[in-house]
Amino acid sequence: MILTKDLTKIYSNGVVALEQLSLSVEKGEFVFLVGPSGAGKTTFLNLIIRRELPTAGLLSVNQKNIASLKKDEIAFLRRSIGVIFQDYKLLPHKTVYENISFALEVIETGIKEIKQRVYSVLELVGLLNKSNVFPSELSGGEQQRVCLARAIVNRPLLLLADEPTGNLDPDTSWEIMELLREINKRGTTILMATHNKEIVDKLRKRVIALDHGKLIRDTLRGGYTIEA
Amino acid sequence: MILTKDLTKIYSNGVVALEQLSLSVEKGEFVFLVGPSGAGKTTFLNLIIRRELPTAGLLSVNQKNIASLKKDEIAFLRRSIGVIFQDYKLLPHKTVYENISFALEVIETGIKEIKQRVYSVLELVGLLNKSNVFPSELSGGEQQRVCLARAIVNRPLLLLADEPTGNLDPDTSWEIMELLREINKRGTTILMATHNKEIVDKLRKRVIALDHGKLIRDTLRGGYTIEA
Amino acid sequence: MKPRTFLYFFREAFRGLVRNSLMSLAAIGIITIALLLFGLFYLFTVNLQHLGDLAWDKIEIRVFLEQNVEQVEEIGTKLAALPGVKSIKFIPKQEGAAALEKLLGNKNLFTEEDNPLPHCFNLSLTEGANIDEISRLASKVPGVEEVVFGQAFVKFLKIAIRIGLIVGMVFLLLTVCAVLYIVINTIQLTVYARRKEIEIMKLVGATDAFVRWPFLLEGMVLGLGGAALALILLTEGYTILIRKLSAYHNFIPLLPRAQVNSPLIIFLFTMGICFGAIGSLFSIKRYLKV
Amino acid sequence: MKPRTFLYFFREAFRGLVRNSLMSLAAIGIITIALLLFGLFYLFTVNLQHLGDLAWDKIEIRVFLEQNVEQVEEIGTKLAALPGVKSIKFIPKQEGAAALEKLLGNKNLFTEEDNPLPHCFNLSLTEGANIDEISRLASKVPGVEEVVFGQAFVKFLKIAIRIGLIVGMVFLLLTVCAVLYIVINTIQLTVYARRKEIEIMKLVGATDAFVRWPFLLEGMVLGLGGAALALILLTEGYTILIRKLSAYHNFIPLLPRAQVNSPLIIFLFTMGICFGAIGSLFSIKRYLKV
Ligand SMILES: Nc1ncnc2c1ncn2[C@@H]1O[C@H](COP(=O)(O)OP(=O)(O)OP(=O)(O)O)[C@@H](O)[C@H]1O
Ligand SMILES: Nc1ncnc2c1ncn2[C@@H]1O[C@H](COP(=O)(O)OP(=O)(O)OP(=O)(O)O)[C@@H](O)[C@H]1O
Ligand SMILES: [Mg+2]
Ligand SMILES: [Mg+2]
Repeated sequence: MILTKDLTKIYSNGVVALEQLSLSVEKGEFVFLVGPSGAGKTTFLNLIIRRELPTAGLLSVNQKNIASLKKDEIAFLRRSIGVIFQDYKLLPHKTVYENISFALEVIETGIKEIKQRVYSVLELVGLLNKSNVFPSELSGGEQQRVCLARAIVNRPLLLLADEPTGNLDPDTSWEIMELLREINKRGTTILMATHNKEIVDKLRKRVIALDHGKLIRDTLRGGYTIEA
Repeated sequence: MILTKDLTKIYSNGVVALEQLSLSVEKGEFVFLVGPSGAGKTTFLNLIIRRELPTAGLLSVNQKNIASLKKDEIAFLRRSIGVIFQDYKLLPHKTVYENISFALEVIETGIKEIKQRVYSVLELVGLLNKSNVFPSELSGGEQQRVCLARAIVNRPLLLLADEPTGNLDPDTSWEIMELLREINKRGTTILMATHNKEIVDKLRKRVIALDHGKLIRDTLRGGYTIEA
Repeated sequence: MKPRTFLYFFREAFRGLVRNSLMSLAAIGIITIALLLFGLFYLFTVNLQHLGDLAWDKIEIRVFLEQNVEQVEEIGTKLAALPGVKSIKFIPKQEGAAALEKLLGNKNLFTEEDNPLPHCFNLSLTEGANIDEISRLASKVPGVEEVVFGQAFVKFLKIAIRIGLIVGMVFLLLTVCAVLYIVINTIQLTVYARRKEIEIMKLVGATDAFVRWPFLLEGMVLGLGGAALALILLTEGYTILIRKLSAYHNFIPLLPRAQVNSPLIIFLFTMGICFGAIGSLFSIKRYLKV
Repeated sequence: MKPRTFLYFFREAFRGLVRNSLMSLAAIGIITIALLLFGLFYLFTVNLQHLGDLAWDKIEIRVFLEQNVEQVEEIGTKLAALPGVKSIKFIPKQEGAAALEKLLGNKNLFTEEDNPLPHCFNLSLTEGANIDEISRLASKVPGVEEVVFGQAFVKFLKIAIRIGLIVGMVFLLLTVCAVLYIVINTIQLTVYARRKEIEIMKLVGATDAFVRWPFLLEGMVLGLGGAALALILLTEGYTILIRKLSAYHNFIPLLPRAQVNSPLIIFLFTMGICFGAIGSLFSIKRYLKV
């Protein structure tokens, strides 16, 4: 699914966010991406959806070299990837419903199906009663769940979740994690950047740890820290 | 410091975010505000800085009735309160340094003192090397720490922290908590909304729990949940 | 793209306008003013041209015949046949003498026999006729002594109208450029305010075209709105002007509203919509690179 | 507020402009165009007025005397004393006869004795003199038979210039309103794009004045920038126009650049800066309610 070779990202201001990262994630895996603040987790996810271009090295997603995609191929790639952005990235002038349906409008799904699918994901994340509200009228955790709903509504092959439980209480967090595991079981590859030690330690999935842009650990049934 | 009596907030779209909340927080206290997503924590903090007006009931901060403040009094009130916003609220067109110094410019601090103070808080939050960078070039956790730095730079009487560790790894989170405790020891009242069970349970401070806008628990040396 | 996607684009464009209504109104306001200026110049120019055409009607050439010439009728036929001559009028020397006597306030200056004045033809001209050429040809007709026209006046009139038209045209062209520039920049500002939205749309997997269409339609609607408002203001204002002027100076013959309506409609709407579209495409481009 | 806080405001305003440079440029562009239009009308109007003043110089009144009147000199003195008369010129009847004979192409029409024509005075007028009044007074001077002036021509000229001036003035006023409207709306769009910033500033404890000042200065700088650009384009364009026209039609006497420069500078900068300030204050108001 994801294959990198000596992947390096240096931002235009000189910050080295990723350095010689080489790893591969297979289809259907559930991977935690951990590391201190500023380690390069978000950067890695941004490279996968080609929000940023690699400075050096290779990154291929779904057999395709990210760096050589054409304009519309980028759009098609992104449609097959669901992303929970760390800063949500909800459209401020669209309601919750519209924010989610937008991801389906883009792929020209029929109206009926859109309606049915949006309401079903809204139910999954527990926000059915907020469907006609604008993002600015939501609490932080609610926004985060809208973002999750949008990411999974078109059943992506790959789900990138950047700190998806950062603004959620433990109970809701666990519900969301159950949801992600369910989605993963149905075949979706999941790459989740997180600081939630408890979740990582309990679920015992593959853990990739970054620090200062470098891969420092890649354990199959790991914990948040080495000792765990 | 903070005194509420039957405080109720109903948003214009009909959502009851706070219902008949009565509590008081004394000067120098360290209070955790917990509760599930959408419980009304951020709403409570927004009322304290008078970003929102109460629908009913009384809220006084520092002996002053929030609802009857005049324009400039609002500004002065806000200067005595440091806030770590859940969504950071950094000025996108200002660098990290300027974002923090702005809080001092507002109270017309001298240039030299501004410089000295800004660099010292930047050091505290570990972002000295990012001072000339724009918020969009920061990682989520870095933005959160900038927001913390801005909140404490003018040594407020009251610090409101809305999920200040949501995007931080456990180690950094603990460092930040140490910082907050330090600030609290020097006399600053701290009200911190959080979902971080581990921190709440370990620190054993006063815990105020909200659910659906109602006060459901107020224990002096509590944990995240009742059982804890 | 499926046909219903276009329906979606229209809905999106409409929602975008409504939800940014403050911005939309400001943009429409600016575009209205720009198109209003264009329309004013247009009206000014076409009316000046109209006025010039009418003024031509009032110009006459006087052709004096030689003393005692006989073939008066023949000369008349020849003069009437000159290109650019609309009609001729014969003024016998008796009439000329009477006019001169009246002018000098001296009733009995000439007698029937002692009349040194010549016969005269007054030629009235067709629109835009070449006066100099006509007078040259007329003076070559046998039996013609001299050709006279209010040269200074005609020259003044010609030049005044020509300058007016040039000024009008120059301003008209300038306003077209100004309108283009203003519309593009205005739409650029509205797009700038929503650049984050464009980024998010692209991140969710929208193709450029998909993002572009609603903005394009929005730009066109903003232009259309501006054009419609400008049109209403212009035609209503023009109607009032015609009414007012016809009460005071009914010798200023403004073109009737019906005659300026359709070109105004065509110009304003074309400019508003096209420039709006261009502005959108142009402004959105840089934000699509996500 | 401390004095150095104002320094801070200036720095902030400058940074705001630079960091939103795309938006700033678009806004300055729009304002430039708006002020440019104003300037064009201004130049048009003052030059038309100038032209009208000059045309006055060319108008003459002819005063014909009674036959065989004797006190010619006395009449001349009286005519010269009329209000609005700049100078007089005596044309004896011999000269008049010669002119008439020439016009009619009949050399020997009158003799020294048999000359039925009257003596005549040509009056030239001061600027803006009341022709009708002068001719009425002149006709009352004893010994004056008739007063003649190119009534049709004078009327035409008067009306043409008056209409031109009215049109110019109306357009000028319209452009002032248009400029005001455009500047306000443009600045509104730039403020709209940064409404979040205003909110954040207020949440951090800034007073309204503290937030307002940098935006106010920014608005003024945008207006100033637009004014400066418009001024450069106008004066340079005007200089080129003067040069071009003086080569071809040197009878169109445009006002020299030095004479239009200072009013243009005053008008453009006043409008740009004031309207920019008004626009800022007006636009920022609604976002201060945080
Ligand atoms: N657009 C950018 N331009 C320049 N530097 C950037 C940019 N985005 C991120 N950085 C820098 O790159 C480094 C890695 O950032 P990244 O966002 O990948 O960290 P992260 O692992 O997601 O951290 P966090 O857990 O705090 O979200 C940081 O030092 C950050 O300051
Ligand atoms: N501006 C607003 N307009 C309308 N409703 C709002 C607004 N802000 C918040 N709400 C609603 O009020 C309720 C309380 O929101 P609040 O932000 O206080 O929750 P919270 O406790 O901070 O939650 P979280 O932990 O997810 O941040 C929620 O149901 C939310 O949808
Ligand atoms: Mg991150
Ligand atoms: Mg909250």
